[in-house]
Amino acid sequence: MKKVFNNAKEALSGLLKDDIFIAAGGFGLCGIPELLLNAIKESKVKNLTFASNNAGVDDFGIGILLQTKQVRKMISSYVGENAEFMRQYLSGELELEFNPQGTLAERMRAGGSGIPAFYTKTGVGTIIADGKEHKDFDGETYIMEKGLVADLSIVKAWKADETGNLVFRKTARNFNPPAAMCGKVCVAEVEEIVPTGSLDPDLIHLPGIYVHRLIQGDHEKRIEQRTLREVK
Amino acid sequence: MKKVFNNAKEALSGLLKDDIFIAAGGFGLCGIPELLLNAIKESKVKNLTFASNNAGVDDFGIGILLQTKQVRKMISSYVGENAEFMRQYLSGELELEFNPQGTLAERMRAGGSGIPAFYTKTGVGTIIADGKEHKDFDGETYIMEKGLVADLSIVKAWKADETGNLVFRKTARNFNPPAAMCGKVCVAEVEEIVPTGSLDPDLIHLPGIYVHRLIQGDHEKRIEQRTLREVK
Amino acid sequence: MAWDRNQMAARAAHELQDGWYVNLGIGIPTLVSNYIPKGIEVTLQSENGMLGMGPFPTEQELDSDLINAGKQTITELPQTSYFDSAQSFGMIRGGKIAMAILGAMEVSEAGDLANWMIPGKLVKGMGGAMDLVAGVGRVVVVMDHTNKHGDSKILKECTLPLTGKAVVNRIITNLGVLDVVDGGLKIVETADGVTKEELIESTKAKIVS
Amino acid sequence: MAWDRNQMAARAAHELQDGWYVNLGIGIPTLVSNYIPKGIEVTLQSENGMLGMGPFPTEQELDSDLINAGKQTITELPQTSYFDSAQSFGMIRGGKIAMAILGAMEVSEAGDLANWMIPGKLVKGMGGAMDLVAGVGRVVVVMDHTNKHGDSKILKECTLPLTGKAVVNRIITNLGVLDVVDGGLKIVETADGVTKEELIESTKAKIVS
Repeated sequence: MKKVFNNAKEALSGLLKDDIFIAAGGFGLCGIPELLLNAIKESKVKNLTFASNNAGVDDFGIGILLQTKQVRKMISSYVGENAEFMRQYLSGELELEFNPQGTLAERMRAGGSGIPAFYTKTGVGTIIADGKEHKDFDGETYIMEKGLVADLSIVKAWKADETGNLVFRKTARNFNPPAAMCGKVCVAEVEEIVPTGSLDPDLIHLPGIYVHRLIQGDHEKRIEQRTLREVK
Repeated sequence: MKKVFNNAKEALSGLLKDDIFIAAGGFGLCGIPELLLNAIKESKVKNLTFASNNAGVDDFGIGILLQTKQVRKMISSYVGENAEFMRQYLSGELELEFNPQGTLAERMRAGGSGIPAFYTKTGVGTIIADGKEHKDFDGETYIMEKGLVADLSIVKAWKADETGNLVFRKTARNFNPPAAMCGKVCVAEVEEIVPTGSLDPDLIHLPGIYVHRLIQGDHEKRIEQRTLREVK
Repeated sequence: MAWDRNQMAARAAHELQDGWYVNLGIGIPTLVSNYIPKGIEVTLQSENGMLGMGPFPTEQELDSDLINAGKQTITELPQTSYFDSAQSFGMIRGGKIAMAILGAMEVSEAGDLANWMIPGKLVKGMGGAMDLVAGVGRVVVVMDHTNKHGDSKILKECTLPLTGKAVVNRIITNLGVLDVVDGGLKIVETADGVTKEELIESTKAKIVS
Repeated sequence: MAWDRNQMAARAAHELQDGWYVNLGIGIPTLVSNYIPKGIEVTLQSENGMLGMGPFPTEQELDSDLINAGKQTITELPQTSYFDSAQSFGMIRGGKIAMAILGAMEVSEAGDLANWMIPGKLVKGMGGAMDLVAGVGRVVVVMDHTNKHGDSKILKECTLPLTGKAVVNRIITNLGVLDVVDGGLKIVETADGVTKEELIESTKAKIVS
């Protein structure tokens, strides 16, 4: 069962359709599956729903799919950096479901872990709680949030072996593991595929069982806010 | 804030009382906090409730606290290896709450993650579901299981740095991370404490935020079923 | 006449598909790993927290930090990964494990499974069995067709406390292979030297065709 | 007269206790890290998935894989650990983070906090703010006492959509420090050159003593 594909287009072959629900890893522009997003753009599938913490910027990340109007709905916690997003949202072209960041991450982890719903204090007493089931535990009120199961997950890791075991680097890990878990199929792009057996089994961040297809490629890894300290 | 203590007795100082609820890491005799269990035995505290996947054997692991009758209740998935356990259980001295193994692990992880309850398919239609809330999601029935929060967690890791960042080894990881998460206070015993900065930040299995106290010591690491293959 | 333990394991091994992640229970299911067909790559999960379970160790390889869910010492493979038990059962409940092959005390015609306790007898616990049968993609039971008294272990309804309700997909016994389908059990094949009639005769459950 | 941004941050830094894990919001809260008292060790969490956040990088240290929750490039420290966002918010919701220091648009006398949206204006999202205020051990708000129109940002009830209900423990403004207590707000101290009366005058919420 070969998981390694030649490029993003081949890795997504047969998986893309209009109207599907895609979970994407990444936080801001850090650790985003840029090659797979480009291939989705080129595929021209439309009416996509994305669960992704952010929506990229106008010309990078999920932003490129907003430019081409391939996205119908976003489930995100913060979309502030994307002007085209805001235009489409305010004009009613784009549906937006705000999830608190931790709730979004946990919904992905739950959906991938056979947990259809869980309770959290996050959002109690706010508009996020509207219409959600409330329940008290030990005198405190919680709301029920549902697990997310995506048709497809796209994630970015640093290294993989040929069986799909993934290793991430620094804060580029972020939403990638929970996003990978919640997909019925998960495609991962990495900077380097190493031979199976060259990763330490104790130091694998995401076991290959979650990863169905795999590509290696060059990444731009754009920096959103280049913030430096003065060196005296 | 110094986390490193000289020995198990000092590390548990002020934390042990009769009637407390302790979550313990380990699976079988693998990765169990043997030094801390010994110190709990010596402390003579009693009426303890333990959440632990197993109950050790008669003279190792939680079994040593059964010999001294310090345990009132076990929350476990499998207790087959312990004769004294069975004697006390059948005579009514010891209370036993069976949890499916995955439900137990998830209850610990949930309790440590601010999730008071979650739904699972595990146990639906069995005696485990008796008295538990049932709920349907997408036409399937699930039961509600509650997060566990322990007064104290005791875990065993391979290495730690001085800030309590933990690294585990092979299948000795098992229940240790979820058990550590669910304790109001967590004490960890390790085979080696290394200087802060000598662990790769990408390769820490459990961040030090979950670990309040720490000891280094020699471990017996007893093997329960020594199973060898024939070498031809 | 009929299959022995190894033949049952060999038959069960034909359930495996290339690329699958699989969980094998103790007893006959463990033997399945000896019969994995050529060209089929499967990865074995040990639910305490490991994917890519290797064979038992040599004396030199023996490692107290490396055991399987049956608490036996084992070894790792090039593709092995370790993780904690919450993650391990996350992948089980989440349906990431394609198949579990398990032993059983009783299976009902509705696919109910009983394999963890006998009332009045020493109860050891369900371990991970309830999670496995509720979560994995496909549950295959491998067991003797009858108990030591010669009574069918395949029943209209289980008499023992359940491990899971309507969870079994296929039953492989010394007498043959049955699928749990709408309305009852369907005979898939009979063991060497066993007739369909003998199989039906030995089965205390509804057989549909 | 009154505290400036840096004085507010310095005052907020006195809320820190040795050994605490703390989350600092953007704006004035970020400045708090410049004023951590001597002898106090605190570990800063970045909720995207990091404990032990270091200062901004030099040109040479710049790393696109290393950013904070405000998407700024940062550095790591000897005690740093990385983890995924589900784990990160697990520790937030689970109360493992001792304190969050956050900015606010409005705080009510009951400790309600509004800091994420203004109806009719561009809504960027709540990010991790709702999780933080619901989960961490203690929430300290640092903000200007009044808005640009001179109106109190401390109110009987918030007019903006809430980030959390009854979540704020302490408010530090340019005019002083107030605690949320039973029945209203209690003045803890006033800023340099600010009288108690001036503070009360500027506050549109019930002050209790």
